[in-house]
Amino acid sequence: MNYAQAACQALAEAMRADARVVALGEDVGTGGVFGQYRGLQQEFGAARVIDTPISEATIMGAAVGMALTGLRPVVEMRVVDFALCAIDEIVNQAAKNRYMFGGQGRVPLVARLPIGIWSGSAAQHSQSLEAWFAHIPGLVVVAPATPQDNYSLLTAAIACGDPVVYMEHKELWGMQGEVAAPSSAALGQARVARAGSDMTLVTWSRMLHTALAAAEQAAQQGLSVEVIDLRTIWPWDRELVLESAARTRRLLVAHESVQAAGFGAEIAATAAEELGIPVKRVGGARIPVGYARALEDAARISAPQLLQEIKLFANGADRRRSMA
Amino acid sequence: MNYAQAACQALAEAMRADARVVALGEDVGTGGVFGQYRGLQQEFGAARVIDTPISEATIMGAAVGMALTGLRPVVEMRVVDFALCAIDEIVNQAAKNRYMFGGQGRVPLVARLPIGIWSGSAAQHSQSLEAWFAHIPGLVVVAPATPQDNYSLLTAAIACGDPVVYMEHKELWGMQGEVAAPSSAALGQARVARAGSDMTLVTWSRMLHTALAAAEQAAQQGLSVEVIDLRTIWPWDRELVLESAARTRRLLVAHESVQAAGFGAEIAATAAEELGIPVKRVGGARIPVGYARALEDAARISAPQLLQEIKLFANGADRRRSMA
Amino acid sequence: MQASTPAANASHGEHLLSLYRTMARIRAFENAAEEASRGSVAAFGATSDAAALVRGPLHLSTGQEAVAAGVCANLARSDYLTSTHRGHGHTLAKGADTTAMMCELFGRAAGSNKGKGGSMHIADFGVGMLGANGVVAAGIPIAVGAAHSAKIRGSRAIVACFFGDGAINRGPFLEGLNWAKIFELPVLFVCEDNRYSATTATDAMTAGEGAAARARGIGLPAETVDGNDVLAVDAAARELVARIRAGGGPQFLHALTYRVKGHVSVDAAAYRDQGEVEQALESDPLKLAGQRLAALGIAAGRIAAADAEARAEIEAAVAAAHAARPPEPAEAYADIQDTGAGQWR
Amino acid sequence: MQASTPAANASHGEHLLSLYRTMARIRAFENAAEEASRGSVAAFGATSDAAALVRGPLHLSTGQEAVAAGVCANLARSDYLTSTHRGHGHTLAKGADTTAMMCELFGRAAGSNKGKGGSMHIADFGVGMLGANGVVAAGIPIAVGAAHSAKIRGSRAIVACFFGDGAINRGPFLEGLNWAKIFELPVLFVCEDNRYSATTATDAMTAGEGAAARARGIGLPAETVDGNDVLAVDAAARELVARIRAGGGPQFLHALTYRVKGHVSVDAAAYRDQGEVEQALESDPLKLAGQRLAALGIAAGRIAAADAEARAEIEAAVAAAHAARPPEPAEAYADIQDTGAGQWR
Ligand SMILES: Cc1ncc(C[n+]2csc(CCOP(=O)(O)OP(=O)(O)O)c2C)c(N)n1
Ligand SMILES: Cc1ncc(C[n+]2csc(CCOP(=O)(O)OP(=O)(O)O)c2C)c(N)n1
Ligand SMILES: [Mg+2]
Ligand SMILES: [Mg+2]
Repeated sequence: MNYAQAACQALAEAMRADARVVALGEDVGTGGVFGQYRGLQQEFGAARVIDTPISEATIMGAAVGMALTGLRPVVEMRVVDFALCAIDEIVNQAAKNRYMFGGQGRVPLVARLPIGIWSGSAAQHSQSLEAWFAHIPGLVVVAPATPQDNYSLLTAAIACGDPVVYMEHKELWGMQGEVAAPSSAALGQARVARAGSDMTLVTWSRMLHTALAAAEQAAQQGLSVEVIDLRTIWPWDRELVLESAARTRRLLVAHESVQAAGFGAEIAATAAEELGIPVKRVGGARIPVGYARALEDAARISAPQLLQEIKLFANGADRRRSMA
Repeated sequence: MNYAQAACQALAEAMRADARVVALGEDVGTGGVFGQYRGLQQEFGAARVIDTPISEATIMGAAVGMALTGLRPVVEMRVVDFALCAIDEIVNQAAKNRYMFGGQGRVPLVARLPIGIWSGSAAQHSQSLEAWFAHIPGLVVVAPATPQDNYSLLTAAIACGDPVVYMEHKELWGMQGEVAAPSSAALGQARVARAGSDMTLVTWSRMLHTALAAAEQAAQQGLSVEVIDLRTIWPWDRELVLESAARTRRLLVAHESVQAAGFGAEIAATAAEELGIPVKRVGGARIPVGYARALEDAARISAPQLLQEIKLFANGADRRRSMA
Repeated sequence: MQASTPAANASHGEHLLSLYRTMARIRAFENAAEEASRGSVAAFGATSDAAALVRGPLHLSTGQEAVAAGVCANLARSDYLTSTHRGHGHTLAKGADTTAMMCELFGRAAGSNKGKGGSMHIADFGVGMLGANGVVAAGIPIAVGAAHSAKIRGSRAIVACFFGDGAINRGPFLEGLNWAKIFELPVLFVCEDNRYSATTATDAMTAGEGAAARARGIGLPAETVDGNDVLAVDAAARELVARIRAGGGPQFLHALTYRVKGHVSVDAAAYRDQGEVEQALESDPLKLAGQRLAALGIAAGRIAAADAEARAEIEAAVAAAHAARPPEPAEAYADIQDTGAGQWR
Repeated sequence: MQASTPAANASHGEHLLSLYRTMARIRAFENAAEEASRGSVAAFGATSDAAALVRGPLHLSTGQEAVAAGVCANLARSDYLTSTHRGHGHTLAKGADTTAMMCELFGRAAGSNKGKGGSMHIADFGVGMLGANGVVAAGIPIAVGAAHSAKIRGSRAIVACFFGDGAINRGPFLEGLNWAKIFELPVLFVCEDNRYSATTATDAMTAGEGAAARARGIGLPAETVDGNDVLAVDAAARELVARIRAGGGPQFLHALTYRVKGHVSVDAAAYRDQGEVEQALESDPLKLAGQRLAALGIAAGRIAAADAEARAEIEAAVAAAHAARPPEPAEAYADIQDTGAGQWR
């Protein structure tokens, strides 16, 4: 089963089990442009799998109104980049509702905002903004890296009673993998994707696969890297990460999103505050994603690059300054 | 001269010197609801100090079109919270334009997006989102803390050829201070607001004044705190901050914005990476800002609270874990 | 809509008196809130006074009571309502408790929002009032979603969606009306046109013939009404609500009124002509309704009693709000989100 | 608009031939781009092929050439234009160099955007073409700002603003038209209605009578035209542009056409009826114009020559793009922002 199908299955099961679950967004009726809604309108009808106009602000705002009045909407935004047309609705309306109205209502919606560089799509279709939503009180932020997790975590997100920003990766739709149902993944739980002892490498989303490849290479070169898939960006699994980092005494965070003010800073800063151990981040350059392959590649982090950083860091020969 | 008047003066001088400078936004013709445009429409006319409909997306998008075709617009958004209705225009259109079109055009606009808790205004009028914009390639981010800097930095921002997110503070408009013109502050330059030797405290915007008060108290208790006003959030003055931190061997960052994924994480993570010194952040709780004073106060950081954190940090008795 | 027989006149008079009561209660509420808000916020040249009882920007609906009263008289408690930053009148008319409302303005734990929202976010979900909103036009998509939800759930609830004349220049106006029409949703859109958007006269910012013409351009039936004439608002709303309940899809009401006060309570509105205000006060909705009541044979004493009762109710609400306790600081960390609640660092 | 004397016919024919040439060049460009884009992107069930020469989503304007050609024939080089994700035709018709365009699609340093934008961001500021846009309706406010700027600067430039039928349901449509009208700006809004929004038939998503009715509801004069008839588009645009140049403020053109290809080049458009496509192909704009040219007495050989020249031009552009070098990786760090450029960590 691929990553798109896994999400589709999770949504179908949720819709079968609970009549309050509906899906809305552009092109969902024809199955979604990535096949992530395939067959759902046929099974559940156009009243529950709702094709909408190109009206991102109202798609998200209407979902808030639906959620407040007894439905559990799953909101399709195609890519996080288009959700920038619905930011007031996510940040001012969905996230703050429960608090601002003193708990009178809840907003159980799942907003699907896929992140990542989408090959050949350039600057306006290639952003990863998980750090933005982690900064906003009231939002849960999830970023699944595998078909299994896309199944399990979407199931958990739909069950969550508060707004979840659910960030699939634009280049993982076709990824194949085993999916065991029913699932047990809970929001807020990271996963040790590979055990190791010399260094803790925290990552999420598509970068997990890059990290696993780099860790494999590192192992062959005698360096044991523990890879943690964060899975939920907020609330992040501080216990698991800090326990691992306290053991390995080195924390590296790698993410595809721009490094500057990225969520890696939160993790690195926390580890430095709490453990006082060496920390390091490998994140995207602060550049828009260019179209030509050479430019796009400059915005990506490859496994060899990551391996190189891992080795420098392990040797204490990273860019730490001499004045230290 | 107060903080609002200082900005007004900077804008008036820029408009006198350069016919390409225009201002646009809601209620600018009547002087702005905080007096930050007072007298400008009288002096420069309604064609250059442009009252607009309540159309944030189009205010910002039109400014992009103006900037591309020979004007230098200063865009009024009243508070950053309303600019959430114009995020596509800031992030996808203004910030990426120069790059995406291969340098064919430039977007010399200044977007005024005041941050901060605005007393009694609750969750939708009290956000500080400087970290968001620091995360976006193509944007310069500025946050002046004093009338002098509001004069100098607004002058510099208008002179900058690329989009500047200019973040005044919602509660500083009435702050009085000396303003010497012409000014010399350049974008990207931090300022040592108080010299010290035991610890470096980096801050910006209204929190500067809290930090100075806390540092004064700390001094009386024998602790010498160097306070740095960052002033420009991106590009931030790494040299000044790291030089200071390398000297004091302790870095504390304090900001009013939510601590989780706030810009303090970037600074703390960088210092930990580069210097390996103890770092610590004091930022806003990850809660929406509540209306009642007790709730609002829970979202603020007071000078006594900050002093307490300074002392714990100086003694190494902060919340660093035992397992470290 | 004037009734002609004495019996009809009498029943008409009683109906108008009930509308008048609602208006009088709103007026009293606004006057009390205004009184408690001196120095509430630093803006419009005013400085903020830490001692203000009602803090922050306070948007009064004084002079606009007929719109709230006339529309809400046609709603059931199970119907929904969304509002704007200027939402006290709508909330009260929808049936909210004035003590809980005043406690909210005073930032008390007993407030309708537990002190978390204040004036700009006044709400009472218990009577279907889904919230005032600090963002212009942001209530429109929420209203549309509530109506869509009612349709999906097979509920008979309809939604009244209030917004100002300034809101028709924001994108969600177009998007929301289009959405409501293509899905034929049960929404009554009410443009409460008080001629101002903050310090700006809205007219110069609005192209074309205005709210109703735009609604028609998107395919919605639209009516324009004198928004200071509570009977006219009531009659128009009754007709439109009936059409909605009969499955006629979304309807649009453009109600013409006037913002008697400044944009917020500390705004002296020096940017507009005093003559304009005085002229507008001639058609004050309470004054108009009072004259009409007299004409319909309602005794002056009953009108005065309605005023007195309204004032007494609000005085009691103010006293209760004075006496009520503020929320505990710990309350600041509650009701954020369940997964991650308490994880606020 | 049929001329009646032989001389008038001949001059009419020459004019149509020049419009035909533009259309033929667009058609040849789209065909070549489509050819080079096989496997360009993972979507619509297609998988991405790393070897694709033109990468990412490619939106073709095949079959819609008459709108671009007819409108742009009435613009000067100094006028501005904003476009959509489906912008090749507009860009070419505005006067951009096809080699620079094709180099951009191939991701070459010699591309109009130095390889940084690709198809979705095709632009040529040198001819006033201010950019295609990856966000639906996002070009509208930018166009309005460019027109506002022209007015402020006292320039005589006008702006043509293209968008699709799907864009009229997004907020910026309302906001932008309102803005253009209150400031009486020199903008020609062109709704290029190809009946689809990605995989969705737009009609069911659009309330009321559509684009022109909405524009009128906001106070703009609006015309609807057969967008496959290049002479009709040209005539309508000529009239509207003349009004704009005469200070008549913003004007609106609703051009009815059809999206012959899928939403992107890898989309087989299985969601629609093949009969509908075949019927639409009957009124292919090049076919229609060819018939008209013959009727106006233009020799078949001249039409064939126009086709051949167009193909030759584009073949040369493709060859140049093949031969051109990609940007250096270091170029990824240039043209971001001046203050802070190079500070990309
Ligand atoms: C999106 C947004 N822009 C600007 C503001 C600031 N603001 C608050 S109320 C207001 C005027 C609204 O005018 P109108 O819709 O007519 O409502 P009224 O205040 O007259 O009731 C403005 C501009 C806001 N709250 N939200
Ligand atoms: C704001 C936004 N929402 C969604 C998309 C995805 N998308 C790209 S093109 C398109 C359809 C646009 O339809 P229309 O405006 O009619 O233009 P056409 O593709 O037919 O030329 C959609 C939904 C987008 N690019 N931007
Ligand atoms: Mg108004
Ligand atoms: Mg279309």
